Amino acid sequence: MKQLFSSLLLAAAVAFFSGCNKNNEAPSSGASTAGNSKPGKKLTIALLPKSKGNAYFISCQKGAQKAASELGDELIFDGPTDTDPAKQNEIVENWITLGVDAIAAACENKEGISTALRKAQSKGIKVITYDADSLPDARTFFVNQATPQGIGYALMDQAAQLCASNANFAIITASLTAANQQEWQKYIEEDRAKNYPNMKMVAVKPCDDLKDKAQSETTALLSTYPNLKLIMAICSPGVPGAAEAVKQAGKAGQVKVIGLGLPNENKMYVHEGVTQAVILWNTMDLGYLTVYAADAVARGNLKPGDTSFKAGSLGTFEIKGDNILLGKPFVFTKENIDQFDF
Amino acid sequence: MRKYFRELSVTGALTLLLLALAIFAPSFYSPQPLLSLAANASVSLVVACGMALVIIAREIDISVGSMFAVCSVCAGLLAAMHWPLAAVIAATILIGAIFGGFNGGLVAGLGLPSIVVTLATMVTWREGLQWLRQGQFVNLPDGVQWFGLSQKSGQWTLVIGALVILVLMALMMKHLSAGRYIYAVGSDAEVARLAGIPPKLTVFLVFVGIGALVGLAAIMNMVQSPQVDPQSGTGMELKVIAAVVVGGVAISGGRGNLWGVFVGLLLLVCVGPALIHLHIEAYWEKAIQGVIILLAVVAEGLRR
Amino acid sequence: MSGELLQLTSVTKSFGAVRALKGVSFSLKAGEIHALLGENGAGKSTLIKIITGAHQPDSGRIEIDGRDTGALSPRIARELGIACIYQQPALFPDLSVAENIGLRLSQANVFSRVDWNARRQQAHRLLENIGAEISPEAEIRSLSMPQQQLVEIACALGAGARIVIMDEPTASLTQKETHLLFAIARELRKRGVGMIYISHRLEEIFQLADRVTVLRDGESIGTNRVDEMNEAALIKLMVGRDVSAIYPPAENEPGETVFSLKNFSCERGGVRDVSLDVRAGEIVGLAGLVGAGRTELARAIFGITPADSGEMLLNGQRIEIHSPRDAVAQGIAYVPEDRRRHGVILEMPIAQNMTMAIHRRFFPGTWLRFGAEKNLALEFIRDLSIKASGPDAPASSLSGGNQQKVALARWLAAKPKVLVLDEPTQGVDVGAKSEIHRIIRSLAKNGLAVLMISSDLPEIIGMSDRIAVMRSGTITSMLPAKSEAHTVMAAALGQKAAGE
Amino acid sequence: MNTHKPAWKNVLLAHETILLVVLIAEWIFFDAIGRNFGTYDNTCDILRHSCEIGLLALAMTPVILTGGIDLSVGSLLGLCAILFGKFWRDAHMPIPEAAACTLAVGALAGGVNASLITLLNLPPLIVTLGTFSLFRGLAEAITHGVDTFTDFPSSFLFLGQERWLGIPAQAPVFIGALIFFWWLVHFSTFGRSYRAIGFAPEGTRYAGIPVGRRVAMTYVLAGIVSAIAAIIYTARLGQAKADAGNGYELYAITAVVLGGTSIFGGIGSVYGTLLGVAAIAVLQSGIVHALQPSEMAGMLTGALLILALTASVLPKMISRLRQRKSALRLAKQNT
Repeated sequence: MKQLFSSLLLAAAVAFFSGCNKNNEAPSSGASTAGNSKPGKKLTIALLPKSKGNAYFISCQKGAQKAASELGDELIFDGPTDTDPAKQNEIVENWITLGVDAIAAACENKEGISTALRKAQSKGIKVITYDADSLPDARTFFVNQATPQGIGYALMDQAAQLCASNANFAIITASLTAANQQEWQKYIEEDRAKNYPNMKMVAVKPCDDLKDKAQSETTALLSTYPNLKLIMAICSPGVPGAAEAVKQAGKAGQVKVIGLGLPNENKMYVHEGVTQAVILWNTMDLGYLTVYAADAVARGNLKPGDTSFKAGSLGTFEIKGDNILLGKPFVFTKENIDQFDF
Repeated sequence: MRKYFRELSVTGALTLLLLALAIFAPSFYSPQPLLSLAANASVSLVVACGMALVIIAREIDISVGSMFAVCSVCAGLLAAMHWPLAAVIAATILIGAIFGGFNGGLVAGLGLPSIVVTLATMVTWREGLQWLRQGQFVNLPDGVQWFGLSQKSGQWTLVIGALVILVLMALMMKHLSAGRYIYAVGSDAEVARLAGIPPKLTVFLVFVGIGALVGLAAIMNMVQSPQVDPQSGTGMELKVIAAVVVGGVAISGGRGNLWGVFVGLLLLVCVGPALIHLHIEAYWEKAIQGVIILLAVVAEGLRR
Repeated sequence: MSGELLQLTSVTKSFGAVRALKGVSFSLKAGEIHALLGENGAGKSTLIKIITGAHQPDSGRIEIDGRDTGALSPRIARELGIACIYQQPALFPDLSVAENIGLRLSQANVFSRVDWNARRQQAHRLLENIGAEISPEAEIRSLSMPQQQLVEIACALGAGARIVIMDEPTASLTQKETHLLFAIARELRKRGVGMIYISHRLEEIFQLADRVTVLRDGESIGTNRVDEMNEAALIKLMVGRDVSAIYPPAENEPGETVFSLKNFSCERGGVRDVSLDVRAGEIVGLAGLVGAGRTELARAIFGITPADSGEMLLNGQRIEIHSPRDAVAQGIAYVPEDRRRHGVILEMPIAQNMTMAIHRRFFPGTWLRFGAEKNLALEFIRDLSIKASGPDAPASSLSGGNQQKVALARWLAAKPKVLVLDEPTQGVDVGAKSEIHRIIRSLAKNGLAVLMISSDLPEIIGMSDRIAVMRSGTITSMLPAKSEAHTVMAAALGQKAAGE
Repeated sequence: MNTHKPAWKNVLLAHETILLVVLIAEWIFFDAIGRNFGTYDNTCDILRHSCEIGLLALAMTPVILTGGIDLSVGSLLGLCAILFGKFWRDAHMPIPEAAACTLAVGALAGGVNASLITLLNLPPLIVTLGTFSLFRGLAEAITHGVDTFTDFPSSFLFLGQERWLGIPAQAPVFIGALIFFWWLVHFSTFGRSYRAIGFAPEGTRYAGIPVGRRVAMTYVLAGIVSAIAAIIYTARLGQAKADAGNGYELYAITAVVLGGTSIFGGIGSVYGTLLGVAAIAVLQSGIVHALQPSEMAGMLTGALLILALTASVLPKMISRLRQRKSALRLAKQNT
C-alpha cells in the first residue's frame, strides 16, 4: 500500500517536472556546473523580483532573459508568491546553497533582505540590487532605474503641473507595510512641503495590490472629498483601478489620475483622457542592464570605482558612486504611450 | 422577536452606522458613488449567498477567492477570444460549477473535511493560476463592460441581478423542499439520510452551487471594468465568511437565513467607505473589522 | 406463507469481520404486534436498519405483501409504508416540530413549494391525536427527550405506515405517556397495521405483543405466541441459559451516614429542597417519573449544574461542589444516564477510559504511566468480566453492557465514597444486567454509599435498601426495601398509597 | 471478534508512515534533480526557514486535537514582533526583558481567544477569525503600518542568523518546543485530556476533567509560542514590521493536517506534525534547488494535502468495496 502510494506520487512528480521542464519558457533548461566564476565559463545569475505574478517584473524578466542568452549565462528568475515578507530571504538562502554566481535582487524589505545578501557575499557570491536597494554594504552595485527621490519628485512635480497650486490629492498605495511605497511617499511629501506647500494630501489608502480594491477605495475617496483634484496611484494595479473609478464617477478629466504603472495596462485610460500620465522607466531595459551588470561583476569586469559601464546593445551607462543609472523615469502620455509594449 | 435577535441586532448596528454617516458625512449618500459601491458589493453578495448555503449545510469553502480568480481569468480570456457574451457567461458559470464540483466530490464522495479540502484547493488554484498567467491583466474587448449597456444601467443590472438572486435563494431556502433539505442535512446528516434525504448528494450540489455562483460573481466583477486582474478575489473567502457569520448563520450548520447574511454583508461592505468618510485612518480598518466579528459572536454568546 | 405483510428470508449482513446477521428470517402479519427480543449485539438493530433501508443486506430476500422489494433505501422503505421510531429520536435539532414532521412525511419533489400552513396544521393534528401538548413551532432542541419521542410517534402515525417499528420507545417515557403509547399501538393494530416492538422490559411485551421472536448472536432462535410463554422462558431463550436470581440480596447492614443533602436546591435543574441521607453500604433507590428531577438532582450533586442553595455533607463535613472536578476530588462518582455520550469516550481505548477520572492521583506529575495503566485495566477486565479483545480496544468495539462496565470501572478506580448511578442498566441486555447488579451490590457490601436512579421498577425494588421517591423536583416519600411496585408507583404519581 | 490488525501492519499503514515515505521520496527526488540540495548547509537552511512555522504548527497540534482551530497565530506573530520592537527601541528595555514582555503579550492574546471560546462557549473558527483581523489590525494601528524596527544588536541577531555548535542557533529553541509538545501530547495527562475533549467534550466533563481549563490552556500556549516565533522571526530577518507572519496560520494548519491530525479533533500526533512541517519545508526548498518556479511548491503542497487525506480514507473504502464484492459472491453461491 505505502509502496504503491509513494511510487505513484514519485512517478506523478517526475512526470510533472519533466512536463514543465519542456513547457516552461522560464530559463530552467538543464543543469550546469555552478560555483565557478572564471571568465568565459557559463554563469548562473539569479534574479529576484519583489513578488511573482506582477507584470512589472515579468517585463524585467523578458529583458533579463534577452541579456542572459546574449551572454550565454543561465538565468534563474524566482520570487515570493505570497505576502510573506520572509520569503525573499528564504529564496536567497536557497540560492546560496544552490551555488549561483551572482544574485540580483529587488528588495521588498531593505533591512530584512540585507542579512541574507550579506551572507551570500560572504560565500563569494556577487550581489547587486535593482529596482529597490538594500543596505549599501550588502551589495556591490545598485542598478538604479530611478531613485526613490527621483520617483517621488517626478510624481509630485507631475501632479503639481496638472493641478492648481492649492489642489487636494489622495494616494493609493499597495499596502501600508510595503517598504518602497513608504519611501516614495516620504519623498512625495518632501517635495510637496518644499515646492508646493499649498497642495494638500488628504488620504492614503491601501489597495492590497488589487485592482478591484483600488477601484472601490477610489470611489469612496471621490465621494468623501468632492474637491479632490488628483489621485496618485503608486502601485501598478492601482493606476487602472483608480482610473476606472474616476471614469465611473463621471469625473474623467476633472479628477486627474497619475501613477506608476505599465503602459499596456493603462493605454486605454490614457487615450480616454482619464489617466493623464503614467510614470515608469523601461522595465525591459532594467532587466537587461541588471543581468549585464551582474555578469560583469561576477566575471570581475566591473569593479567598484568604475564610472561607466557598457551593456550590450543598450550602450554605455553612467555610474555614480555605486549606482548604475538607467536614466530618468519616463513619463508616458497620450502622445507617446503607443510606442511601448510592455 | 427572540428568534430573529441576531438579524435585528445586526440591522441595528447597520442603522447606527448609516445614521452616523448621515450626520457626520452626508456626502456618503451621493447617488453615484453609492451605486458604484452597491454594484461592487453585489459581487460579494452573490458569493455570500452561496457561502451561506455551504455553511448552513455544515461545511465551509475557503477556496472561493481562488475559484473567483480562475473564473475571472477564464471569462476574460473567453471574452477576449470574442465569444458572444451569453456564451462567456454560461461557460464561466459552468467552469465555476466544475471547480465547485471538484471540492464537492472530495468532501461528499470521499468524506474528507471540507475546511482542509478547500484549504488545499485554495492554494493549488491560486498558485497554479499565477504560474500560468504570471499576473498579467486580461484586456477585454469593447462591448463587454456593462454588458454593452451604459454605465448606469449596467450598474443597476448588477445590483438588481444580485438582489434577484438573493430573493430567489432566500425564497428557495424558506419555501422550497430543496432549501429545507439543505437545512436538514446541516442540522443532522444521519437523520436526513433516515428521512430519505441524500446528504452526500445535497452537500455535493451545494458545492456545485457555490461554484456556479462564484462563476457568476466573476462575470459580475469582470463587466465592471475593461480589464481582469488575475489577483482578484484574494481574501474574498474571509470577507464572505465573516459576512455570513455576522449575519447569524451558525457555523455548526442548520441555522440562519439569507436576510441576515444580506444585512451582515451590508454592514461589512459599508465599514470600509465609512472609515474614509469619517476620516478614520486606514490602518484601523482591520482592527475594526475584527471587533465587528467578535462583537457579533459575543452578543450571540451572551444571549445564550 | 401467504398473508404475511412483511417477510424476511435468510438475511445476512456483515460489518468487517463481524457477522451481525447470519441468515435471519422473520415475518410480520397485518394487525399484529410482533415483539423482537434479544441481548444487545444480538442483531436487532441491524435487522431494523435493514428493514428501514438504512443498511443494505449482503444477501437474503425482503418481501412486502408477497412481492420482492429489491434494494431498499430509506426513501423507498418509507414509500412502502415502513416507519421506525428509534431509541434516540432521529430528529433535526435546529428545525421546528412542524418541519420535522413535514420532512419526514412529505414525498414532495425537490422543487415543490413548502406549504407552511399545511405543515403546521398537520403537525398540530398529529400531535393532538396522541394527546401531546407540544407547539408545532417549537424547535426540537428546546424539547425534552420524551417530548421528542412523542414527535417521533406522531411522525410515524402521520406517515400512515402499515409497518411500524418501535425501538425501545418507552425507555424515556413517563408512565402516562407509556399508557398512551400502548393505547395508540392497540388502536393501530385494530386498523391492520403490523408492528415490530423492541423492548428490554419484558412486562411490556406481555402486555402488548401477540408474537415474539428472539434473536441471539445474529440468529433467530424462534418465534412463539406470547400467551404460550413466560418471563423465565423468554430470558432463557435470550441468554441461552437460566438466570436464576436476578437481583442479588443485600448481605450487610448499612453503617454510618456517609452522604447527606439538606434542603438541597438547584433552580436551573428544577430541583428544590431535597433532603436525603445515604449510609455506608446502603443502596438508596431513587424512583420517580421521568421529569421528576432525578437526573437533575444527580447532575447537581456532581456539579454539572451546581446547586444554588442547601448543604451537602460528606462524613458530616460540609462540602462545596461547583464542578465535576470538585465532585471527583471529594470522592463522589457519577455514572451518567447517556452512556455513549457521557459515560465512556467511545473512540478511546478501554484502559484510557478507566483512568480518565483519576489522572491526578494515578499519574503523579502528570506523567502517563502506560504499564501501570494497562495493569489496572487488565485487573478490571478480569474482575468485572468485561468482554473485550484487550485494554487497547476502543470502547466503541464493546457491547452496551460491557461499555457500562467500563464506565463503572472508571469510577471504581477512583475509589469514591459515594456512587451515584443513573439508569445503570438502561439498554443493557439481560445477561449483563444481572452482572452489573451483582457488581453494584458487592460495592455496597464493601462500604460504598450508593444512590441509584432507575425507571425500571423491578430493578429499584429488587436492588434498593431504601427507596426515595421523587416528584416535581423534590423527594416526596421514603419507602422501605421490598415495597410493592404499586406503592412506589402511587408515590411517584402523587397518590396516597393504599393503607397509608 | 478481534478485528484489530497485527501491530506491524498498523504501524506500516499509519498515516505518519506514509508521510515519512513521502518525505524520504521527496528528499531523494530533489537530491537527484536539484543542485546542491542534499548538502549540510541546505539542511541547516531548511531547518532555519521552517522554524517559525514549525513552532506554530507544534502549538496548533493540541488546539486541533481538542477539536478547535486557531487562525490568529500568524497575526499574533505580527503583533508580537512589532511589540517586541517597541519594547526594545521605544521603551528602552534590554532584549531579555523585551522578550519576556512579548511572551506575556502572547499569553494575554492567547488568553483573549481562550476566554471567548471557553467562557462564552463560542466557535473557535469564528473567534479566531475575529482576532485574526484584530491582532493584525492592532499591529498596523500601532505602527501605522509604516514603523519598522531594525538595528537590533548582533548578539540578538545571532539567534536567527548564525550557527551554534554547527546547527542553526534557533534550532535548540525549536527542539525544546518539540520535546515539550511531544511530552505534552503523548506523555502527559494533558494530551490525554485533549484527545478526550476532541472526541467528546461533554463526556470528558463527566469524567471530572476541567474541559474549559484544558482547552483554554491550548490557546494560551499557542499565544506564547506565537510570541516565541515572533522573536525568532525578528532575529532571522533583523527587522520587525506589522506584516510579519502574514499567512503563517494557513501553513501551520496545513502542516498539522498533513501530519495526520484530524481537523475534527481526537486523532493526531506531534510526530506527524513534525513530518508535515518537514514535508512542506523540503518541498519549498527543493523546488528552488530544482530551478522550478515557486508557484510549484504551493501547488504541490495543495496536491499533497489532498493525496494524503485520500490515502488515509482509501484503506477504509477498499475494504468496504471488498466486503461488498465478497458478499455478492456469497449471494451468488447461495442462489
